[in-house]
Amino acid sequence: MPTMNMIQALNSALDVMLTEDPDTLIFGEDVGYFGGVFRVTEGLQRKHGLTRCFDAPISEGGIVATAIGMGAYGLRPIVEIQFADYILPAYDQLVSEAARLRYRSNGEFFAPITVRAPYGGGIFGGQTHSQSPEAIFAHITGLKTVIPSNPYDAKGLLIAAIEDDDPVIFLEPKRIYNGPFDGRYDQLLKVWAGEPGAEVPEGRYTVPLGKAALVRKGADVTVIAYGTMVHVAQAGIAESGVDAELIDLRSIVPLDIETIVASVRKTGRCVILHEASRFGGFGGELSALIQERCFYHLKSPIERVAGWDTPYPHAFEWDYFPGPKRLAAALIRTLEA
Amino acid sequence: MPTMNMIQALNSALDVMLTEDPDTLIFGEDVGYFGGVFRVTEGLQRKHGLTRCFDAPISEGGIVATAIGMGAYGLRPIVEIQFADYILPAYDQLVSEAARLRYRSNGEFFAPITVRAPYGGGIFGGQTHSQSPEAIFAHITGLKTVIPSNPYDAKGLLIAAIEDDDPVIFLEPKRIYNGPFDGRYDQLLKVWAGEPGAEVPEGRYTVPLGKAALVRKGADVTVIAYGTMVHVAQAGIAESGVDAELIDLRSIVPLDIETIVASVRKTGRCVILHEASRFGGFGGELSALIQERCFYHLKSPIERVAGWDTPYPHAFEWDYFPGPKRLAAALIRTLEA
Amino acid sequence: MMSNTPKLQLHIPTPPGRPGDEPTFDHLEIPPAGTVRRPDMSAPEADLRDLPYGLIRVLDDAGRAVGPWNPNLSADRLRAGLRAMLLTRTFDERLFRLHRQGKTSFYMKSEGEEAIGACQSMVLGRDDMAFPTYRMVSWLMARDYPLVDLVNQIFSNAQDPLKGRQLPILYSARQYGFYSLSGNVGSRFGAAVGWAMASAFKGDDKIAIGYIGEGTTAEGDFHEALTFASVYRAPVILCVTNNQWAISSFSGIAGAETTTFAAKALAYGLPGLRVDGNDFLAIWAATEWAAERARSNRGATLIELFTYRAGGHSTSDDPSKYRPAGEAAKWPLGDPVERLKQHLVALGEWDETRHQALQAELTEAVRAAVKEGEAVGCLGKSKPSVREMFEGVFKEPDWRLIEQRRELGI
Amino acid sequence: MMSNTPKLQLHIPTPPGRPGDEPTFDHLEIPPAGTVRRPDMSAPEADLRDLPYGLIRVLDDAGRAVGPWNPNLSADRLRAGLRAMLLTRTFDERLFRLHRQGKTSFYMKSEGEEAIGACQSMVLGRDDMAFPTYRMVSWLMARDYPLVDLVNQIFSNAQDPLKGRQLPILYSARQYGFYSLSGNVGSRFGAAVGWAMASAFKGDDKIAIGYIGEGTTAEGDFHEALTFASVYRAPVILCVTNNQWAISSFSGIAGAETTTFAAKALAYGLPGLRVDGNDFLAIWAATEWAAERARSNRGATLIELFTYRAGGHSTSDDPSKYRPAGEAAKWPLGDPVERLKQHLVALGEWDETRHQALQAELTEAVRAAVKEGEAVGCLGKSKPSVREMFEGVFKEPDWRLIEQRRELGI
Ligand SMILES: Cc1ncc(C[n+]2csc(CCOP(=O)(O)OP(=O)(O)O)c2C)c(N)n1
Ligand SMILES: Cc1ncc(C[n+]2csc(CCOP(=O)(O)OP(=O)(O)O)c2C)c(N)n1
Ligand SMILES: [Mg+2]
Ligand SMILES: [Mg+2]
Repeated sequence: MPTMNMIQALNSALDVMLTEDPDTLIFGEDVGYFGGVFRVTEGLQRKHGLTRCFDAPISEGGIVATAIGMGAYGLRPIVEIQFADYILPAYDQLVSEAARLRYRSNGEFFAPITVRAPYGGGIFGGQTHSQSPEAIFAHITGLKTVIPSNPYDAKGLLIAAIEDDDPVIFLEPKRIYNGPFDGRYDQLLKVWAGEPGAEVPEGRYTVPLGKAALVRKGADVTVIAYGTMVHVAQAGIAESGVDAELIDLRSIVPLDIETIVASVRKTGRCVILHEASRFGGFGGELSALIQERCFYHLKSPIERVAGWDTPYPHAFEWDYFPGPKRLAAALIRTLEA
Repeated sequence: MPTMNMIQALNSALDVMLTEDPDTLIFGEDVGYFGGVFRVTEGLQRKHGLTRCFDAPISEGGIVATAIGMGAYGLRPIVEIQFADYILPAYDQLVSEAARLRYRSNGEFFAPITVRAPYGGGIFGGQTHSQSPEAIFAHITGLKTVIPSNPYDAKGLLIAAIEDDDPVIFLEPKRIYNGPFDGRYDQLLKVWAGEPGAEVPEGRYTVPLGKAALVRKGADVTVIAYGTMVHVAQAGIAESGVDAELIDLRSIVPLDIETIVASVRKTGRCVILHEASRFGGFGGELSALIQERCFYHLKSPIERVAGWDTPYPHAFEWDYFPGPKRLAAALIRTLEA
Repeated sequence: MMSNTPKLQLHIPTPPGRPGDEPTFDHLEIPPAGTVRRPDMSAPEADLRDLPYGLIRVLDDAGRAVGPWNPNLSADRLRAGLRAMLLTRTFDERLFRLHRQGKTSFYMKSEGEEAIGACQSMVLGRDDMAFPTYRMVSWLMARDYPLVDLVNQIFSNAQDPLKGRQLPILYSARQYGFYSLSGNVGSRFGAAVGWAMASAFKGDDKIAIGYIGEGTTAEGDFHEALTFASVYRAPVILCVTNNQWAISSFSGIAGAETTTFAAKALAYGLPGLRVDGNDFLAIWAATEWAAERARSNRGATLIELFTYRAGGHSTSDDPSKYRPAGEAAKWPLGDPVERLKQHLVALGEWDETRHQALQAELTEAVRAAVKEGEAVGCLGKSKPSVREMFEGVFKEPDWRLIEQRRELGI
Repeated sequence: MMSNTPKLQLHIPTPPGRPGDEPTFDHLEIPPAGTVRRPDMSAPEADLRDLPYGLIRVLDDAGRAVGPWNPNLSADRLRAGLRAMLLTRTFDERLFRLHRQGKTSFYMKSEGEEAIGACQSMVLGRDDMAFPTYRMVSWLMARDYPLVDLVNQIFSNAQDPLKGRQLPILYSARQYGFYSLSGNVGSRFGAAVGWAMASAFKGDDKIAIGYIGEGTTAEGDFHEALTFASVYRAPVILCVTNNQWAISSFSGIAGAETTTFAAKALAYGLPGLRVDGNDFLAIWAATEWAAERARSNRGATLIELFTYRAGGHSTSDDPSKYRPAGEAAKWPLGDPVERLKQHLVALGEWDETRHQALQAELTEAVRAAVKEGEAVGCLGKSKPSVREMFEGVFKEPDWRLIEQRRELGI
């Protein structure tokens, strides 16, 4: 099986879908001839033709609105928003139109669109190239939200997202496009080759939306993470020496509540890890759900390790970024509590 | 002291501020000559002049962008978004500009704006005149969010919001504009006269942002609510017969964590009540915070009673709306757990 | 670095009259019918830049069809249009009254604007798609959409085709080329362009027609839709229904003090037609011209339909609070139903007797449909199964919806 | 209901050349300098509708100032402009290289567009406010903003005036009439209008100038800002910097295949001026015209500044991947620095020796500033106190920020 980094895996997913389904098409800022600022769509216009993968005006609202209309027609559009930070001008389209079209029209129309966006921090992108806005999608009834953590999942989840008949927000942790990153920013960069999840089949396969991955089995505490934080979690667990179970959610809507509950009932402890700022973040929902369903199994408070409640600060990236040290400390606190 | 309903109290707050501070002004769709579709700005244009209270184009993004520029200049603009559901086209302006301006410019510029919007359900407004989007603001670093539950608070909080040097989202529970509503939709409509909170001073006073109100003292369980749900909570508590303590948050950012924690440590139990759909709603954050800070005091799981995870459904308003029955059942469950 | 003489001052547009004032339209320039030239639809945009400042009119004051835009329609078509318009008005009046009787939560009328949907519904094909505003039930009327389905939707009753999920009048009717409405104004304008682009992408021959109110042209959605339509040469007709009011705000608040809405086409290098929106024939001709342009891969056209909102904004509104009484009666472009009727009469193809008979027939049709809907039940008396609240959020409900449905005991 | 001959097809704009092709600008019509008329700034918009389709140019190929738009500037002003532009270029080149050396995370140059900020900064007053794009450091250069403060911001070091909170080059400099930049393109265009409206509201005499890239005109923000500017007659100048590229997308993706960016003014009943953006004198004259209009309560003007992005988009970009090599050199409107220099030389007010001396002086000034910044520290070597991360979220930190600061042990 070939080795791919996450960019190649995503590119392969798009290539497969353009090849297999003539109703798919891709558009977004700079995705056409150039292949996208992160090169995820590289070569697709050349291979599949101008109308299958093309540049869009700088208008995220317009991009999503157009995709919705195409979806209602019967196509399966895949759009790229250049950075997740720039998805906000399209928020009304996503919430008021894409998410609600099926419900309000009793299924006469629906929006089988996939909205891809590079996401998260760790690249010194400053305030507006680093944010993690998943919470503002998770709350919206009618939207699905997917966040892969490795090339294999990225490809399989993206194909599943494209084939899904509901609108899917597909957030790509850009810090791990080229290699896993465990938050130890002072160490050598890793590449994907040789890492788990880097062997990626050429053809079509799916990773179903709503199925978490059990990355590491453990007895004493459950760590829940997604995206880049799955790698940080591994480092943090190692650093703490705690026998932790690690769950990679892969999609936050649909959420694999069964896997989460089974694990926490077993371990009796839980730490949630995400990059987004803490207050009102998705960790709050996870904590609430777990507390509701595992209350009598909990031996210590569920902790959240997350970005601080500040905008994403350029110079203080590593002070802000929830790294393995902060996770390790939380794990130990949780165990000792 | 005069008796006012919530509309009159809000109108009075605006009138006071237009009178006392020449740098305040109001604009929004239909707020000028007509006085707003809910009549909150009635008479203000006539009294204070055309440039102090005027109609705006139907462009929520433009309204907020304009207000931000005015705020940066040194004014204190107050804008109305006709329904909270229609605030979404302005979401990027609120998040990327209003909330971040002070931080990114190191205080050279800031946005002392107040964004008012009628909010919440219970009026058969269907999908797009009923939503409660507070969670998507609570998560945004740099935004404050206020939700009053009675005329006295509404006026005092609105004046505080206008005088605040940070951007404030001011959500007005439209179902209780004219009278308190406790969720018993089959009973006679109440008016504000004679109800607690309906005596409102004529002049200027403030209710500080970030101070919750203890609406009812109780020993056995803490109920946390805001807006219309404060009234539903009272009915639900009465219906349950449980000796519950009721906290009205008044603002969700800043959040009065002290009052919450003190109460839950005392009662050992907690039910959170909000209209917004549950998943990813603000109740999740509250539940997580309380669990983190009161874990060893909790005698049973914190419950959330909230809107279902569906869009707001017209015909099923009362099936969707979290009413006193659902709260009462949760209170009893919590106590028996 | 000069300084000001005089000081700066903020300009706030105000309408020519308010309650208590005499209504006037003297500020408007209304050219006579038949005076705007009709260039070939294949003309380059640069040769069309005068059109947004004119006003395409076919019916003159005597009800004659004049000038180059006369579409020369058969009497049958004219009568079909009249019927759809009159049915719309009859239905609106009846349902508006039912709201007053508490039988539903909300209603909006199209009064004065019935020509738009009725006419364009007839010009466009069955496979084309309209992305309407809430004032376009006439589109469905022209296609014989079952009245009882409208009534059931308005009552949110057990037979509501939208299963009680949507506010009254926010219909969806795919088979009738009528895209799902929503309360948000403007947010479907871009979907019209996307739909049209999809047709072009597939090499199909369907076109789309999108609508937006003049007040709503201020939304970013308007600009984004026109930008995409222009860049990708989408086969779409984009219409601004300029009824001069947006709830209580006159069109000056949307920019009408400075230019026409049709002139917004110039920003995108698109043809902009300004059309008498109360003139069935003018709308027909302009729509046909734009449709032919779209079908021949020449791209989008913006059409301003200049009309007047004769009624209130909705059942929540009282226009006497913000505009002069009797403004509707003074509107120089008259009433679209009356004007088409007058034309048919002038042609000798219609008379008062036939008109009365038609009116009686339509009144009865509406009455029967309402009766049928009432038999199912009005709002609050009948509704679809509460299970429907949990359906359609996604294609398949996830565990949250299943659990919550159980929690509700259903 | 006609059907298609031929079938519909989706049009995707493509630029005239791609890597490997000969660069060409043959598709553009560039009129000679001095040929566009100069109406009085008080003329009604209806009399100005030809302007968006022309191109205001003052400097001809020989460096002479010709035609009605010649602002007749003193040699001192011209030299001051040249200095600001040259300083911008010198600074850009140096800092761009420092990024390559890993001393900062990001940089963007203004290469080829230096005339815009430099010139308009000189035309506008100290109390006016610019709402710039990220390609306008020349605005600050023309006002002698301390170079070392720029360097410290770019290094996010302990002396960074923005306390390490913002991406390099996203400056804020209120005292210099320079509004806070952000990574989001376009989202400050409306704030420029609001700021101008505030000035008018107060009866002050300050005006605002807002900027947006041609690519970014597609955002709803653009339309919303222009709508508000038009409706409330805001004293603002709104500029589209048309450098023909938006990262890898040519301007056809933003609508340039169908019309000019200046023509977008017509949608709002505003004057639209299309100006040679590499011609210091033309920019000056157009800006002065628009500023006078704004200051005399005549409202907003849209100015398209037609230029060419001579460099890459940013340090993250490699333009050889998507456009023909050597395109910049073929750009018919040349280089703004060279053209102003040529003009001064033609006037006898400048020569190669003085130019070399100026260049040496500016190189030294930049070197010194960089040295000073480096002494404080480059990115990662020096930063403000981590407490700064928690400041400025609100005017006063709330308990969350205080607790979190403590959690971090500071
Ligand atoms: C996004 C959004 N903002 C505001 C509203 C509230 N609203 C409903 S109708 C309306 C007026 C629309 O006026 P116009 O576009 O002229 O359409 P008309 O009603 O005249 O047909 C407004 C402001 C809304 N429904 N959606
Ligand atoms: C809202 C938003 N969308 C997308 C981006 C990504 N982006 C940064 S610069 C740029 C191109 C802007 O092009 P243009 O407006 O022509 O300005 P120029 O760079 O040419 O000066 C894009 C798409 C962004 N920063 N903000
Ligand atoms: Mg209107
Ligand atoms: Mg550009």
